[in-house]
Amino acid sequence: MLDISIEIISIISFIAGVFFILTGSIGLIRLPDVFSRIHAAGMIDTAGASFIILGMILQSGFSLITAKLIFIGIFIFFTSPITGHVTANLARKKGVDPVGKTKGKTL
Amino acid sequence: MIGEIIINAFLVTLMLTIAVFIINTRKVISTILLTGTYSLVAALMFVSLDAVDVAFTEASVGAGISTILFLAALSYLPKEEKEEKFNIKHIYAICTCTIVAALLIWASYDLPLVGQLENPVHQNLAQDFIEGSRNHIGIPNVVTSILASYRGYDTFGETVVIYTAGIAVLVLLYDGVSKNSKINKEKNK
Amino acid sequence: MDNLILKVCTKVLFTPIILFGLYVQFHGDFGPGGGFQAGVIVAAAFILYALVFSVEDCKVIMPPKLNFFLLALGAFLYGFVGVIGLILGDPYLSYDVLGSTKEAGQHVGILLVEFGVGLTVCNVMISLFYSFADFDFGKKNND
Amino acid sequence: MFLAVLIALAVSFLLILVRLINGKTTFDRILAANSIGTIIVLGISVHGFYMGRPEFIDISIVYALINFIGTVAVLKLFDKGTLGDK
Repeated sequence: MLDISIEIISIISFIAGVFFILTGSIGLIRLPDVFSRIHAAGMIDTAGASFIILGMILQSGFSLITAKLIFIGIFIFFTSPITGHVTANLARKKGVDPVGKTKGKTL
Repeated sequence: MIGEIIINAFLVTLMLTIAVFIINTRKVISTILLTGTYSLVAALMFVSLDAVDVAFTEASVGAGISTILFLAALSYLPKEEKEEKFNIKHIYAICTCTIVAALLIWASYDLPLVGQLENPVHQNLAQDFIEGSRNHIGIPNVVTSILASYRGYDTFGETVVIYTAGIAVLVLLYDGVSKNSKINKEKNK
Repeated sequence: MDNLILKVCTKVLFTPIILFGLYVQFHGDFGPGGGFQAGVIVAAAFILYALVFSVEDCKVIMPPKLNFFLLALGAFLYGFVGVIGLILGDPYLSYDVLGSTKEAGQHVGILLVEFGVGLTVCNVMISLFYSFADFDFGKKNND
Repeated sequence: MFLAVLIALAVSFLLILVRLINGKTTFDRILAANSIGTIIVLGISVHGFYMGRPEFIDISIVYALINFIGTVAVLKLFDKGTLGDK
């Protein structure tokens, strides 16, 4: 019973992770400027990666691999938003303007 | 089995695509980013061929350190490649490449097929190494035992080559402690 | 780069990266890894420090003189392990006599040799980065 | 199940590769390269589970480190024009 429920939870988290990753990558193509694309990339790096890693943790049982997976999860969860922040900072500093509601008009 | 073939075919196609785009881009920075991605896909290829140590080296050296060193070298280079018109030099280059590629493909017919059990590679030494690594050396990772023990002379040679290369670069580029550095200023006080 | 968040993150990550490098170094007998990869990972930690703070700050925690000394020490260690075997009456670079049994000797020998490789690779990478980052010949020509 | 996740990762890899190749500004390219790094970190670990050899996770950790350092290096190159102090 416990095995089946763990399996189901891991499948659900895989599905959630894949959903977030696909949404993020579509957003990375569709969204208009750097700043909104950072939002899409952040979706891939935090929600998608965390859910898929959660699914793998549930699959692997309890071993050294679980610890390594948690390490990867924490690492990605902290470093990717920081790179996003620095990218946004630098893009603003270098004069990339955010696109407003009407296309072509900058804020 | 089919899953493996799909993965390998996908990776090879991806490597080809990235290589074509590397040739086409004129901006040096995108070339470097794409080269990093290329080495990553090569690392994935090694993962799917079960060569863990090679994949490890490719991911750390090919995608990591060499990208950073390329970037460090880029700051001394022009940012964009010059567009060149098609001229006689290109024809020479195309001829040379075609002839060399044809020779290599011709020579590859003499090689045994990849992954066959009756290849000479698997007949003579490999069995000894795998059994010796378990019984004589007592290490599960055969790559490490071959690298450090059976082929210790080769690895010593490699280490000395890395050492020599490092010394050579230092002799060429390193100009001592630069004049406005903190260490030197403290010394002068 | 003057970014406080990045600086704090680098300070937090510096030690775990070196710890992971040491794990790869000494776990190479049982899993993937070895001296070469570990050297690159440890060098990456120092390069990250040099990128986020400055090369001069990195030269305080890894002075060039220590760097050159360790660079030579790694290759020396490899050769010296072989010479110990030679003195104890075995061929060069055969580690059987280093421990009480043959297997223990091989273990000690492989561990020391990999450590030598790691030391050399790590310090070659750091010194390459120092010389590339500090080299200002091209800059003078451009100005 | 793992194969399905791998295929989804491959699809999103291709989508992000489009952004990497024809990104308008260089910051788009940097973002795309960073995301591709994350996708590949996940891909290597899922592939390890798919093949039944989870030792591959060490490679993912290394790549997660290297990806961060590479992105910081590219950003510094854009900020200062050089990786050193001068």
